[in-house]
Amino acid sequence: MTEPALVVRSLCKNYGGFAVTRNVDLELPRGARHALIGPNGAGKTTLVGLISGAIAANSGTIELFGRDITTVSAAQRVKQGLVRTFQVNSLFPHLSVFQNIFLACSEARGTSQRMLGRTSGQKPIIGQVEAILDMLGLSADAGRPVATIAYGRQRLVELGIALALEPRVLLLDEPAAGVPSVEVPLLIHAIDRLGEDITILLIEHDMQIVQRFARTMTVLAEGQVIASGAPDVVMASEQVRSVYLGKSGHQRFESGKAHA
Amino acid sequence: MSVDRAFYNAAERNRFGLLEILFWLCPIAAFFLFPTSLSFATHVLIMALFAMSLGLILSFAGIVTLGHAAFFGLGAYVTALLSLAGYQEPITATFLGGAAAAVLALVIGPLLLRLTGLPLMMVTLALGAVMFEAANKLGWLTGGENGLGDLRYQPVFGIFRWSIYGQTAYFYTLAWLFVLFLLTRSLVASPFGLALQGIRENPLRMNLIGAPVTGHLVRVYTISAFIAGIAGALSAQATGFVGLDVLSVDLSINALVMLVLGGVGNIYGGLVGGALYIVLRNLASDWNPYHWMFVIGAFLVVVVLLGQNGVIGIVERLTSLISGQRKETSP
Amino acid sequence: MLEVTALTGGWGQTTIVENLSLTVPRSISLAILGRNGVGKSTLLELLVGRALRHSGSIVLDGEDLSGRSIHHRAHAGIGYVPQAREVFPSLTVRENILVAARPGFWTEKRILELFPSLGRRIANPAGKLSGGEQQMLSIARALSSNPKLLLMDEPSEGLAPIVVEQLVDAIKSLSTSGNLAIVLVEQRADIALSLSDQCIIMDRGQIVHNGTSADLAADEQALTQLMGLTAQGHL
Amino acid sequence: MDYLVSSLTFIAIYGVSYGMVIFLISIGLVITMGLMRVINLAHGAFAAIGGYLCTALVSSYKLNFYLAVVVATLSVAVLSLIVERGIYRQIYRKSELDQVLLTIGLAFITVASLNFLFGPNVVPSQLPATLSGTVELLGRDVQMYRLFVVAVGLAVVVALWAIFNWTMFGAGLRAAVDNPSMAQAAGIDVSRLFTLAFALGSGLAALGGAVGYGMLPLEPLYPFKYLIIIMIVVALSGFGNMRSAAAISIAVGVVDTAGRYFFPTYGAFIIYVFVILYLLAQIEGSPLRRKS
Amino acid sequence: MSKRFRTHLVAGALAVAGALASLSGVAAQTVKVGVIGQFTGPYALAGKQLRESIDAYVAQYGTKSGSQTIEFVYKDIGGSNPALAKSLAEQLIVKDGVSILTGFFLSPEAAAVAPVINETKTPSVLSVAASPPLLKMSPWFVRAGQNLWQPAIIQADFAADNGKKRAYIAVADYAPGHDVQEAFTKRFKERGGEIVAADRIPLNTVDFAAFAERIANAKPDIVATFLPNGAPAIGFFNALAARGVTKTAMIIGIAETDDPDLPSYNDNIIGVYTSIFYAGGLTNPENVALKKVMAEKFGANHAIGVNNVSPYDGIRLIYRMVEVQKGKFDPDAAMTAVKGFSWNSPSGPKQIDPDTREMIHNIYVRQVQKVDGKLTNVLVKTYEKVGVPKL
Repeated sequence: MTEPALVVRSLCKNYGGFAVTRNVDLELPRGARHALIGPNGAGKTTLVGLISGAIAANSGTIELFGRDITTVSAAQRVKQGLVRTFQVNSLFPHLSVFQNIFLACSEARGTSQRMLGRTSGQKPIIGQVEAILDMLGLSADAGRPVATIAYGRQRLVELGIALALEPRVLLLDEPAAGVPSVEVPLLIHAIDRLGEDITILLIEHDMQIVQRFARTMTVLAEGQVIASGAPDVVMASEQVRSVYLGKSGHQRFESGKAHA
Repeated sequence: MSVDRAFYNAAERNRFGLLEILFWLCPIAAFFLFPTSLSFATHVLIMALFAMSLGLILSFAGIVTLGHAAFFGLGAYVTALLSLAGYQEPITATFLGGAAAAVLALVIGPLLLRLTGLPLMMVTLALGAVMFEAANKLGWLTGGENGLGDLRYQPVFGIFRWSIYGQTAYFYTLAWLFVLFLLTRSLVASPFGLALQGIRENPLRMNLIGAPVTGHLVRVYTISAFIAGIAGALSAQATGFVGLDVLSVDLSINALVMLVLGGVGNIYGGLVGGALYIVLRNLASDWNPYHWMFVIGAFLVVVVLLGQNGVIGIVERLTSLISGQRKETSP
Repeated sequence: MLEVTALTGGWGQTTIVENLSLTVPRSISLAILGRNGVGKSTLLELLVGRALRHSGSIVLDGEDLSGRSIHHRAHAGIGYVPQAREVFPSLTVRENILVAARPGFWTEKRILELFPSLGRRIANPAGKLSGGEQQMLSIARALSSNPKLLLMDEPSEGLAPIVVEQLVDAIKSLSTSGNLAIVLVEQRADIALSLSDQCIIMDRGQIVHNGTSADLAADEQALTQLMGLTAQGHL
Repeated sequence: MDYLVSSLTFIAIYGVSYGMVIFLISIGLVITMGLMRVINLAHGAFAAIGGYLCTALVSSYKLNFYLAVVVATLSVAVLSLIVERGIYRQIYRKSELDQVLLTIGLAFITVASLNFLFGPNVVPSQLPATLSGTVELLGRDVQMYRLFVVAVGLAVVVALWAIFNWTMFGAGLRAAVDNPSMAQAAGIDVSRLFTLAFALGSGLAALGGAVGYGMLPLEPLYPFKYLIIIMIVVALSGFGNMRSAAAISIAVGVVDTAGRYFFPTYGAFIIYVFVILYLLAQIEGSPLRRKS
Repeated sequence: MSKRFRTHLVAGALAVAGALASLSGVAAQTVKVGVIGQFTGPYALAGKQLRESIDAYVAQYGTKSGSQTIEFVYKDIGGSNPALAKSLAEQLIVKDGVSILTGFFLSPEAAAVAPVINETKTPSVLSVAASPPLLKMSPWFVRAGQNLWQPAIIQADFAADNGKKRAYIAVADYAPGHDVQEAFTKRFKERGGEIVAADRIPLNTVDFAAFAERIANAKPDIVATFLPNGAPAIGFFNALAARGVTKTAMIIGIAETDDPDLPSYNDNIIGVYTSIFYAGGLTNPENVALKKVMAEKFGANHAIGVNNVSPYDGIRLIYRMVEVQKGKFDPDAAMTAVKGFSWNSPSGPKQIDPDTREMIHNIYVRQVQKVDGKLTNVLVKTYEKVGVPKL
């Protein structure tokens, strides 16, 4: 019971000699609230892809609750409780909010194989969907096609689908990206209310959200970890500032040569 | 929260609505109104069933195929060959025709359904053409160009004999149509039906939430092939004849046109479109058939340009205009 | 010359830039700073017309471009150097330049004087150029349309230092030539501030600071805070 | 041995010339589908209209055949400008199914109109008599027409190559294929370019319809009769790839000719089997896959 | 059969059906004739010719035959669709109350209809369908056109009469092609000839060069062929001419160069023979009269084809069937009236074989020649009173 939720060791990914992920180590204890930040092109999305299994790593290992999942398929990782959300909405636009989340619950429980029996008769799943809708404050919109609700609320549906898959480790990839500022608090509240049993890795640009949410954080630049620890400490680091502000851009110049 | 079952699955309804009951009264009424046109009416029912089978995969799972006649034709030939081999019990013969088509779908589906879009259309078109040429070539089995004629079947339940007045064929076909309609109706209303709609909307995402996308598609493709095979088998029984036309590319394309004429996205689309197409075409043949081609062509253009969802779309729009209630936008 | 009023927009349904107003006078170079993800690139894309405007207006030289098509805006005088360079890989260097060309000060000859290294590879497909050369070509292509307003998105991104120096020189000579206004998006504040007269800082799709570049360059504390990097934040 | 040599030269000459006709009626669609990603099942209709027009010009107005080919090609190109602005423009962003249905509808309308105007028969050939003469090539008599078709095909290949590589129109088109939104941002009017490209594609179809008469006789059902073979070329050559379109056309011509020559009774299957295997072979590791 | 059937007419609606069906029979003064034709689709030309023939016959002889008036009811198949033909036949008999059927361009259509007319005793005149076994499928069929064996055998006879020894058979790969191949092979071997090869050409063939090459390689002195009219035949003959086969061998087809199709050919077709039951140049009074009425109704340029002539003869047979009726239509009397019936038709003397219900008629060998600058089918040889042989 003591092993951490997610452990990443010496993870590397090259595209034709160009390293996008270099020896990344990451360890999330159970119930962690960890933020991953870094400038554009730092390799954050690649890292999420590697962890979720959408991209195959060149070397290194990934462990989920002590089990090595490095070679396990993306779909199998989902079944083992490693679930991600997407930066850009990838929903079922003509289906209702309820149906979007129902689909995910139904797949997670194997109900989607049922050809007989109506959708409305699946009481346990409907209960589960309603609980998620309630928690995310989406109940009022449940019957509306996803394409017709506000973008910020669509992001909540995205989160709802992830929750429906009963995650133990949740990767949130920029949940607030593209959301108008008035709708951001909705999302923050929803994330705040996620159960402590869920381990969360958050990729986010918005420092407000990061600071509100994260208990620990990691900064990624040029594919490698340059700082990790408590937010105050990390943000005070000179190296982090320089990466973000480009004050003394020398280091980037050096690494830039490699692939110019 | 709303109690409308469409909330859970757009394809699900509480019970038979007034409109639906009226719809199913039509074929019964047709029997009394046009007692001398029953063989034609049977043909209408068969085409409606075939279009419905295509609608199941196209409207609900987003599979666009140009080779659905392969299943219709296989069902027809299997049933015909059974009859010629001396097996003439009608109900099981029909069922076996459908089963043969289902087996074919089960075999080719896993490979085929990894394709989408134009490549899928081309492969299904080519497969349909191969089936057609093979049937032409295997004259010793299929009769080739001359077809298989004078097929005979025992009376249904040992009571109702087949005759040219077509009462038996009509009710027999109607019964199959209704049963398969109920099956389709309940299928699309099930969680599986909803999963199919998810695949139609976003197959990539379905895969990422752990759904066996190809598996789901193969399953519904097989069921659709079964229904198409039944339609073919019924055509063999009702007309007592099977010719190469049951495998023709025209038939596949006509089924698509029927479906669009009726409306994509609703299980009634194929039924309405199939019936309408055959009836209109029959009327037009008394008029000027090349004009008919012009009319159906113009109709297709207008349907696409106006974005109306076929006849059903127009009716829906009209009813919502009249009742002035919620505007329903079906996908 | 450029007047942006209450501009809101993003990609499809998303809202990245919110209610943003901005004026760029003639012959001025303006730098846009901010952490990544705050909507700098999207702002440029909205001006170019590739992102979706939800509301607000864009006026260039008195002509309202808000509802105009992308190529019409290009004809109206907007030149664009996108972040990913987006040269046409199957076209040669010369074709890349000529395909956008319109009569004016910047002829092929003048452009090649500005970027001599492009002249040496004039007949090569653009897809075969190095990153730095592609960046120059992207600028060259924008110049060949003789724009009134040049939008540049992180021209220094991912380039070797020597190339960045060349580029900085080229941009300096552009901005001092007085013929056109430049809007420059740059993550690296040092480069941005040294190249620009004016500077704005964005956060969450809105402008949080607007001033001269010289003032901001002198005040590191303010810069850090405005860029939202401190634990205190600005809210 | 003689048999083998004569068989191979036969297949080379006739397969290639047949392939060239296929190339002529398909290349326009390869171009427009590559640019606009629109499934245009009415492409054969433009070829038929071109052929009918050319034939009518020669028989009714006593125009010189070669001149009639040019006039028909240009007329169809102009006609297609109107059709593109009026109809096709509306479906670029619609689903594949919508595109299929609308263009099938247009083909239906064309078939009905051709039958109404010209009757159900095959229209008489108006190919000039000089083309039915023969010349000796590779030790056999070859009909001039075959060489004419190959010459036209090669001329089209060269002309397309020149247009695409030497003109600003071509550079603009390539830019629009590479990156349509950046092309617009560089000031290229992509939608106007598409209209012109569509006219080019339809004009080429018309040219194929007029010149290809010797192998593909004109009749009202022409738009559907040769649609499958056109679609085969398009589907196999990939979107917008002219070089592979030429190669695939010739491969189809050669495979079909060789198949019918060596296995005459099974000739009908060969091309379909070829298509099925080719497309299915692409399933693994190709963008055609539904699963990622 | 009918009695047993009637016992199964169950409830009210069925009674209505029966009543309607018999009503038209009682009316008696008119006899309705159902016409099942290819009025659209790939064979629309044949449908057009069918209709022309009926119009021409009615123009010449009116709508009355004996004491009865004849009324035609048209139905379209629009392509190869035997099942639809059957359904249309049922409709015509049950709903429209027709007493006689005609039309039937493609043989499978007729085959599909056979069980229907057997059950309802409906005399049916095959206006074009030429498949040999058809008449065995129903005693109610009678042939107005040819049995495909007839022209095929004359192909063989004509070739043998001209001293040809090495035959290459190239037929379309469908049932009629197979029939021709079978009959020609048998007869030509009987006459001492040799079949050097036989190709069945797939119907979807576009470029026929491969077949022309195979034929040229085999160096036959006669090529017997049968292909569908229109694009396939044109493509095939052009390919033969291009390969020079037309110069080295006799080419003999059946219906490919029919007069209405002739304008679709170019000069490549010159020299090709066909063997069939009609020639436009016949000068018998019936043909002259037919040409006149056709020219009046459909213009001076109208070319009469074989698919005009046999439906025209079919209408003659129908008038004969009706002529003998007194009151209620009697199908047996109708069939008896045509068995052994003989008359002079535009295509020469005709007689229905009383046993087989096949046509005994002249088969003409025609050659395409240029006459006054126009391609013309010139009559070369007449084989008189050809019956259907037993193969």
